[in-house]
Amino acid sequence: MARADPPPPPPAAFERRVLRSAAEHHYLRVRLELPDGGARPSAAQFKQLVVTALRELHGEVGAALPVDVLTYEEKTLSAILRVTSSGLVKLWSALTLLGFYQNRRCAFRVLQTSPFLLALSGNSRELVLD
Amino acid sequence: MVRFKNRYVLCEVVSEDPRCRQCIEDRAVGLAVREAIARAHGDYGLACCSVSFTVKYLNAYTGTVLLRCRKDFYRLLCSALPFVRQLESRNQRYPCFFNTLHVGGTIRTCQKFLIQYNRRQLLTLLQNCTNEEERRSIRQSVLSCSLTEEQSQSGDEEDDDDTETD
Amino acid sequence: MEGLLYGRLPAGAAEEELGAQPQGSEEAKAFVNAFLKRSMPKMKDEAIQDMLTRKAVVLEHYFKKKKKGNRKKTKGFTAKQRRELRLFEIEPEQQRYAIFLPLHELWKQYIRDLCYGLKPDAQPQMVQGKLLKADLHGAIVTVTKSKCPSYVGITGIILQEMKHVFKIITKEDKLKVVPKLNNVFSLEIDGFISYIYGSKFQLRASERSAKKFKLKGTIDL
Amino acid sequence: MRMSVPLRRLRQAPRHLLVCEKSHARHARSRHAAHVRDHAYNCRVSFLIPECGTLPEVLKSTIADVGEYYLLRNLSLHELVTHEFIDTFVKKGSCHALTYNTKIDQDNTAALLPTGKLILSVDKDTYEELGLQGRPSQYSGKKVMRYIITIDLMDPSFHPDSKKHKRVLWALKEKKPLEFDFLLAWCNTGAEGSTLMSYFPKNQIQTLKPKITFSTLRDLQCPVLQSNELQGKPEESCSTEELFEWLGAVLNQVSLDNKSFSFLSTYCCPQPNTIVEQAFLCTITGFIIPEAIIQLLEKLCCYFDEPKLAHWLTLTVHGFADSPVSWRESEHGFHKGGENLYNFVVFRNLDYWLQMAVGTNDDCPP
Repeated sequence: MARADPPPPPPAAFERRVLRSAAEHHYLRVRLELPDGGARPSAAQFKQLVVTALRELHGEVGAALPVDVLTYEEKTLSAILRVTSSGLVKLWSALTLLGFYQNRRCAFRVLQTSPFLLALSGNSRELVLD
Repeated sequence: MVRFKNRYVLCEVVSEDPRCRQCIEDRAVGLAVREAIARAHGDYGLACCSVSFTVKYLNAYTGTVLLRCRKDFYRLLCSALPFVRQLESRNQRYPCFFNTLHVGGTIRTCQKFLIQYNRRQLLTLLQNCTNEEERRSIRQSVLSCSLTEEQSQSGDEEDDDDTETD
Repeated sequence: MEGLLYGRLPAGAAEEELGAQPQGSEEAKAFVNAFLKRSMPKMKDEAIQDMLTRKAVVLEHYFKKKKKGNRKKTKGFTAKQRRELRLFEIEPEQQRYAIFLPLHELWKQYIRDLCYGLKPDAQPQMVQGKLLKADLHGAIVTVTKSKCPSYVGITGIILQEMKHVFKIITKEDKLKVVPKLNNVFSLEIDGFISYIYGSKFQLRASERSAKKFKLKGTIDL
Repeated sequence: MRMSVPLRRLRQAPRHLLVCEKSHARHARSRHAAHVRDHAYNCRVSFLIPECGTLPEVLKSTIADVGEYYLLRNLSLHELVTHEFIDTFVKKGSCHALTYNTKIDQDNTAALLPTGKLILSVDKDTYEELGLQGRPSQYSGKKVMRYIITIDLMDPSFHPDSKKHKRVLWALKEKKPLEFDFLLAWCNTGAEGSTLMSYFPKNQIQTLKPKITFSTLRDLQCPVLQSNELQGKPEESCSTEELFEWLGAVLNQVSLDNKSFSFLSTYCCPQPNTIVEQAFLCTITGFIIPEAIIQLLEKLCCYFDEPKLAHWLTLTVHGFADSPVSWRESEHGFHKGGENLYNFVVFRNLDYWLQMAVGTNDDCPP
């Protein structure tokens, strides 16, 4: 059905904007390693683990940092975290220093970090050519 | 070597329980403040603040405490002070809270502020005191603690007489 | 003896033997001025007057203290003379690789003798220890590593080793002056390859044999 | 709020740049083709078309002939500098080569640009031994640990018996031989010359096809966009940053309808948005040359020749994190993420938004 299109607006005038360090959020792709095996944490438990890591290193102030678990895959224990740009260092240091989960050894591996969520979808270092 | 820059936090221990006063000593206060910082700012905050954290001056009668910490991290200390809820010493625990009066770069500025602050306290007491005898003792103590005399004797002891009249 | 020498001549003796007539004070002064003006031409009159009036003119002849310095025999040429004599420059027509091949053979023989015949099973440390103290004139070296890439690859016989510089003649008969700083030279003889870190080699060839080399950690350019 | 240095450093995030350009595809001086051609090495291309169930045939064929690429096992670098290679490949068409499995911040890396420039990014020790003139990398601190050497193969003074050529050949062959695994792609403009397969020994070379995956997304929340509003009007359209983040969420399969109170994630689609009952997403991964992307972009523009339900569609291209160059010959470093990607949003009236994002060790995209 031909829709009466409104007359197309004039071609867009050229405009260029450069945003320097303007991203409010930073994204981390992390993987949790549980060498001792055992039960895998659910999404909520995973987030609780991140919050306890933050509380341990940065206290209540750190624990209040707004962290979002955008995606969580229980099979590979990998997730994408979103944090405000000012809290990136706090979160990364807290994850690095976390050692125990329910008194089993655990370690966070930060695979990729970027101020753009789009950059996490295409990591050339994990590009496997068959 | 560039000298270390410190900040001195002058605060007042306020507690409803009169018995709390006798358990104010530097170990208890230090412990309570460290715990509060650990709770509020975690290991990182505690480590930063305890670089040169000491209770420099403590006066159990007036309940004034002077804490020292590095200039870089005094904000962590000030933000953690409200988290102190009780003082514990010789396994007695009394609820109290810290009321921050002044943050200064040197002990002298804190001391000068303390004197101004106490004089203002005395004046407020003067307005709302009831009988004549109290009024006379307050006026006498106000006159005795003017700043000029202070240089002669040691600066810390001169204004401790206002506690009797609370 | 002093008084005798400066005493007044007995009045009569002066006239007969010496034929000296006593002069009046004006002629004496004029004579003295004229004499001084003639004997010290560069001094102005006032200076002469000043000398006369103020100080006693010591007539005794005292000789100037001999300058102790120049007694020492002069050792070598001054730097300026050396530059003029162009001692250390090799004339262009002599800058040919073929000329210095015998020097290289000589150098190899010298090193073999130094390292007790340089048998293949000789210990590399011993060889290096010897090379450290040995004279490098006539050795074939290559620049293997260098902060400035265009030096890399220069090969040739060392003609002169200065404090900061090697003078190398390459096969194409070109004299190259390669600084030692930030360069690594590789030296190959009978299968033993040793690397010379130029930055640690900033000594005159003669002093190098005297210096004790201390082992320091990783060497970086 | 004036804070002390340690606490302020705790809150600083690494520098990054997002450049947004708005223009019209059919405009004479539009530089979208130039931007794509300048970005020489791409590892992943994905395009998203809302309101589209099945892909039209013309797009399917374009995706099919994206062109394969070659993987050469431990090829020594001097073979790229020999004159047979230059005459047969570099001079006849655009030849792209990039070292595979090398990390730009640790190992040596090499890249051959279509313009005929060979760019080596080597660490300090290799540079000192190689003997080729180069300049220090601008992202290494006071103590320079990485040097960039640029050799122009198409330079007339680079003919076989020139001193420069002998020096390069000597440096790469005898002095310091470097061996890499190379990803190689070549599209020849001239007549049918000899192919790469015949040039290199069989055991060394391997032909690879780019991996193509299709997927259809159901009930996708798409932000409303207005082509002439880069910042977006409050109630009417979204801004470029919001779209950029939303597109990242879609490509990473992030759930979009979270409530603000939900514990796990508070991310939700930027307002105002519309529900699209199906959207087509295609992803091509491999060593993709810019010519193929320009073809794809042209076909996507032609997609809007007939009236379509979709208001806009997006084409996202990711660059290699370990390539020594990002756009043209501007140096690229890894630092923390090494991201260099760009994204086209093509509207119905063929206006387009071009967003180019780079990380810390990168110049500003052109």
